[in-house]
Amino acid sequence: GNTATERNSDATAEKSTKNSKKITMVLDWTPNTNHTGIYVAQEKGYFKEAGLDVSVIQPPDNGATDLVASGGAEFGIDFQDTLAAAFSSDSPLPVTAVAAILQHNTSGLISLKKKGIDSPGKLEGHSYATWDSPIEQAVLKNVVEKDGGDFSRVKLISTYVEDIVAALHADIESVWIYYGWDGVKCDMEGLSTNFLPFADMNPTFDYYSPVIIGNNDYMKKNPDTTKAFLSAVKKGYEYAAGNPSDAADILLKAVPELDEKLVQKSQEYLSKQYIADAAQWGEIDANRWNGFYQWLNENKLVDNALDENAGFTMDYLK
Amino acid sequence: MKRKLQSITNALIPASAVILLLIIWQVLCLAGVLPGYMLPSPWQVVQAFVKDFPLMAGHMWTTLFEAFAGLGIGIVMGFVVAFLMQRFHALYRAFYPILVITQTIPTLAIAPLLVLWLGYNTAPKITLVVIMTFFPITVGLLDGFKEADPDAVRLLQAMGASKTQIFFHIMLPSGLGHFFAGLRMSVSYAVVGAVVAEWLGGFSGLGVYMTRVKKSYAYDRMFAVIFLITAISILLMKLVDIVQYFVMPWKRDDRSKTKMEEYK
Amino acid sequence: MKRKLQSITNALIPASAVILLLIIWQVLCLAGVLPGYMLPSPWQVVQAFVKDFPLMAGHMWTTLFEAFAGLGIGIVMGFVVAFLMQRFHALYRAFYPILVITQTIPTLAIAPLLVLWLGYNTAPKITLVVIMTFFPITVGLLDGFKEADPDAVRLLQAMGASKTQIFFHIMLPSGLGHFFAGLRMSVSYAVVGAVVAEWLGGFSGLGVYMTRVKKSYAYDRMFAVIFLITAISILLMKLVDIVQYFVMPWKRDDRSKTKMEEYK
Amino acid sequence: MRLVVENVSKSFGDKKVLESVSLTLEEGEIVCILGASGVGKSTLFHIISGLLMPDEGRVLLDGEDVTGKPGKISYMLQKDMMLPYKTVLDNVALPLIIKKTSGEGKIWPWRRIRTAREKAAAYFEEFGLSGYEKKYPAQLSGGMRQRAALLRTYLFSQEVALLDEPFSALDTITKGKMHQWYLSIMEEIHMSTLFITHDMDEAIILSDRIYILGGTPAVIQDEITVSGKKPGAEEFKISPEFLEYKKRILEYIQ
Amino acid sequence: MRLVVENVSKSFGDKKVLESVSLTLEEGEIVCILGASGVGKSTLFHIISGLLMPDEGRVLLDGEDVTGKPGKISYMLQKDMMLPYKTVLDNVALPLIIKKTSGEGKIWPWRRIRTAREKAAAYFEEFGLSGYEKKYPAQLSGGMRQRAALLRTYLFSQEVALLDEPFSALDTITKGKMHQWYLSIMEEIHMSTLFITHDMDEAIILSDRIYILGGTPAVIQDEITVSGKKPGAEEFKISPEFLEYKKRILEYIQ
Ligand SMILES: Nc1ncnc2c1ncn2[C@@H]1O[C@H](COP(=O)(O)OP(=O)(O)OP(=O)(O)O)[C@@H](O)[C@H]1O
Ligand SMILES: Nc1ncnc2c1ncn2[C@@H]1O[C@H](COP(=O)(O)OP(=O)(O)OP(=O)(O)O)[C@@H](O)[C@H]1O
Ligand SMILES: [Mg+2]
Ligand SMILES: [Mg+2]
Repeated sequence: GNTATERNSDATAEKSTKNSKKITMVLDWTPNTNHTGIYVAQEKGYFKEAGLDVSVIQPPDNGATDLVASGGAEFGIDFQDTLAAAFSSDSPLPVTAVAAILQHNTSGLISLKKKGIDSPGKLEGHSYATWDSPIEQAVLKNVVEKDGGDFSRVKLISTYVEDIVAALHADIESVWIYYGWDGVKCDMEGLSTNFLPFADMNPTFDYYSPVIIGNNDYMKKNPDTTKAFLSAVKKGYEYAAGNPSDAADILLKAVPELDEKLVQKSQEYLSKQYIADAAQWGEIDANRWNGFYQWLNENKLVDNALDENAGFTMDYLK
Repeated sequence: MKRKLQSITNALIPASAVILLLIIWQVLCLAGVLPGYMLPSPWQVVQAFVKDFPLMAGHMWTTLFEAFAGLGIGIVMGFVVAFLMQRFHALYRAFYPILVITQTIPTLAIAPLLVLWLGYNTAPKITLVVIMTFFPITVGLLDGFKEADPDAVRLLQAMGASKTQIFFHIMLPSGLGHFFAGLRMSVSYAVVGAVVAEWLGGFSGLGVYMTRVKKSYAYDRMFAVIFLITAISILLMKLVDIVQYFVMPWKRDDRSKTKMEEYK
Repeated sequence: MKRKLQSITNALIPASAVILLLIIWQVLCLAGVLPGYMLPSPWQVVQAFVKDFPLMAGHMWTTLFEAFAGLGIGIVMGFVVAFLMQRFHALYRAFYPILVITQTIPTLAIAPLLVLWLGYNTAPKITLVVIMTFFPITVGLLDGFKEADPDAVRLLQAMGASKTQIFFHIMLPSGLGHFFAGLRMSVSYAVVGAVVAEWLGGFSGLGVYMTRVKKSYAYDRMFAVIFLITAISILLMKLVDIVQYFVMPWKRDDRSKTKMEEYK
Repeated sequence: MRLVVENVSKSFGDKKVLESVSLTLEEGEIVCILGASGVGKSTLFHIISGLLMPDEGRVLLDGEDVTGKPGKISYMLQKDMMLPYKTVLDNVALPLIIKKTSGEGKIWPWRRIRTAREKAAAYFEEFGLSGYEKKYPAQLSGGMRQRAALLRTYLFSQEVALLDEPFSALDTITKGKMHQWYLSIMEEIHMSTLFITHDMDEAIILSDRIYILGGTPAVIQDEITVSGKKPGAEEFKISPEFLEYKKRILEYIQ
Repeated sequence: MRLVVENVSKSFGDKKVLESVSLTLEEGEIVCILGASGVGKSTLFHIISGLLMPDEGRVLLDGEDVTGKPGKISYMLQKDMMLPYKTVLDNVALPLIIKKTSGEGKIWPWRRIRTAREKAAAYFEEFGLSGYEKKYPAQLSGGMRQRAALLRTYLFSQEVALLDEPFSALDTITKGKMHQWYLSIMEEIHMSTLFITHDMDEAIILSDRIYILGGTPAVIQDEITVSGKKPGAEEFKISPEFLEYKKRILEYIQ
């Protein structure tokens, strides 16, 4: 690794005692403010204190869960909605969610104000960039129809939106984004937008995203290490929640490729989302988790029905 | 008769090598050495292929349209630019080095920008295919022109031919061999380019299909579509060979290649 | 003296064409025709390049390491496989068609699988580079061997040379021209292959850098890194030319190419 | 037509190849330029044909200065130079296709091509090429290629032709046959010809006059008039007169 | 050494090229095979050298059957066949490098190469090649390449050599010089030589005996012994005896 922290971790790995446990943490995509707590735990030495030697890697697109499942990494990050496919397939991936990074679903529909999409029903007749997940489209259909719109008249464009600002200037009228990054970017660019959070449109959609997942086998065999890891991560996120500006600097130091202003602004917004109204960081509420998966079962959006409490556990988070 | 038999055994040997590999792969999968979520077995892939073929076929037409449109534009542009650069030496000296350098730019890296600039329709896909095919075709043609026998040029000059006549009677036919070599590469680039551009968004196409099946962890269908893309590339390359056979009749029996046979 | 002057003007013309294009681009950006979020101005790119160079340099070494390791393995494997296939005709007949077909598989499509199978270290990146370079080098060498003059082979046979001696005295030197042509392509594939593999995850490398700056909407830095990758490709290709110059001394003065000059 | 070359000199870079070469070709004559390999024979022909500018001197065709003006004199290059991607017929018809004609040929190029092919095809019988119209040059023997190249040269201009080593690529036996054929065809078509050879026998058998080109830079070392010949090439070759000429030439060429 | 070719026949596919060809080469003799292009001369040499199996017949070297066994007889191919990527010295030393020697050469190939180079270099003076050791073949004139190829052939085996049209690529003047050089070098090295040509003059000047190969399939049509010659090639060429031989050969070849 060449970024400052990663170099440090390499160096410490060599020096530290042999009994420090090596752990690989795979992110959901490029490093961003969702991951700040992990970088804080690394920088502030929380992992080292817990006797852990953690390396953080950037994964292939959509590949984090595969990597954790195959044992290529012990822990990773994914989202409750995309995990549904992994849990419900004929050969389910051996992973389990162990902590929520953000308490609420901060994602929503964004569009330019002049398009007038100030409620989901008004999406009718406009274009929307879809990544072609059946769950995604069902969610969208639900909120559009609940608001009296005709979903069949929403123009779906299959695409992975790389640049939200450019996309909104091009022929894409609305995009599903995470406010903490892309929404902040739009604000920074001075765009006047309408943002409709899914959690507001239908409480069922206040599911967990993103979450930390672990390899089942590994966690079963190393419960103590898992607990130690999660508590260090938790400490990191608690620090980030309390010191947004410092935490942003730590992230920037670790990942200097990121845009400084964007990270600062985004951190400011996200620091309030890490713990929010929960008793502690990482808490997954069984009702909300099951509520969403139940809705998937009812709407036949999964190959095999998901069981009650499937896919998550709070056993390792103290 | 003897030759026909030989050409059949010639095809049989690699085919049986492939089949052997597939059998080993299947056995490893059945034995559980390779877990299903890492690598589907060949039989699963075949099943996925058969089951999904109607769906894939629909996507295939989109991709083929993009590939052919891009390739067509690339070829026409390539011919025009190569003609102009051959005809006007100043253009050649100004742009040939740039052309060569442009080929080293990682085209895929600018694919996302193309989507941003041109939207989500077929335009950015066709543009990417044009970019990926135009350069090899143009450079191929220009290199082919260089192969032209200077004595043939002198012959026509001595006959008082104009530069344009020299181009059509000497340069162009001399460049065709290189052109077809470039084209054979380009058809495969065109298909892969269209697929990669579709990864970045679109309504249909094999690339769109690929991202969808990948997102749903359906690796058997993923392999099936990779197989389809490969098959399309090979078929198109064969097509180029057939076109070349008709366009360059003088290359048909290159006897010299078989001359060594007796000695082996 | 005259020649030197001419080679300087030869380099000046394309350079000034590039500069002209850059000036037009800069003016369009300044005039606001091209909005900043779509295309940074050349000046912004230069600034980003200068500012970020130390950071990019760090990533560059990772990418270069992967590219060279993969290329090295690809070359060694290519030589060994080409030697075996040349030496044992059965191997050639079984695997040459497969080799050619393999080249048409969209390598990038299997990149995510490589990461899944091999992890997130340098292994999958090097493997991708090996896959991308091994095939062109092997096919290049084999095609080069075919260029060997059958009469040269007969000459050595008449001297009672063994097959291995014929390989080293005839086949190998005859194949070198093709090999270097393949290598020139391969160095650029190697760099682009490593970058693309890094897109799929890792600790560092120009591909990792690229995804990160893209994610934070820093298109000026994105262009700067594309520029860096292009520059690396060109430098490596020049390096291949220099190596070829020393390895193939008999090719140094190919007078026939300049013979037309007087007539133009 | 009368061709006059006056004091032509030519250098490539620092290397002087031709030094003040002068020669004439009268109407209906066959004149040969004899010289060793690399002496500058082809260079001289390039200058006469107008492809290359001499450093000094000029080329006159019936008094008109044609120095550096290609397209006036028919030129058969050293290699037989059949374009491999054209059929023999198209190769032979090439000068007629190229020729700038006025009238409808300008507007409808395929008409010009058709007319050119018809005109060329009419000569195939005479040049011993009939049946080979649609073949590609690679399918022809050396002698036939040479005959086709000669026919093409003849079709370009019936008046003055330059032939650069027309028979040197052939083996001795085929060459002998070609010499006889050539002498007989020349009796019919009466084309003024200037040809190059480095073969003494060939020069003596075929030509009315021989210029010997030699030295560095090359100059015309001698001019020999060959008279009283043509009793059939092969017999002439073993006659005492032939040996006399040969002895004279050998004085210049060891 | 005595070379005997007995009743050799060969067909390619349906096409019969050679029909029961027999010939002998005595120790120290220079014998020529004269025939038109494409008659099967090179095919015969491929068979004699062991590269190609005849359909019938056999090749004997001092009574030993060497049919289909290459490596026994020195063979200079039709093209001068200098490997373009080796220096002249390495080209010439090639047969010594290839040769399977016992002893340390097997274990240390570079020693064998060094010894081979030294041995080869010793002959450069005699063959008029000194100063060209480190040059590449492309930098040599046609005559020098031919001399180098001849030296290579000689270094392979001093006993029996096959030369396939050794001088046919040269222009007539260089060829004349090469003939003289060849006759003088042969007086020193006494190598039994069988060579191919389609040039009657060359055959008469150089050889002790001439086999005429002709017809389809090719057979030996005549055998001519040339005696009382060698007063210097060029003079011999314009002597009456020479003309006699030429007439006799012309009976077979029109
Ligand atoms: N374009 C050129 N530039 C430089 N040198 C040249 C050029 N063309 C010919 N020469 C040189 O000029 C000399 C004469 O060449 P030319 O081809 O006229 O010889 P030639 O008498 O026709 O020989 P040959 O019998 O081999 O055809 C040669 O030494 C050749 O290398
Ligand atoms: N490997 C082969 N396969 C088929 N036909 C062949 C092969 N080699 C030679 N021939 C044919 O056999 C005939 C004799 O060829 P060969 O090369 O022996 O002639 P040659 O007398 O040496 O002619 P040249 O004087 O042109 O060298 C030719 O018609 C040739 O096309
Ligand atoms: Mg010449
Ligand atoms: Mg031969």
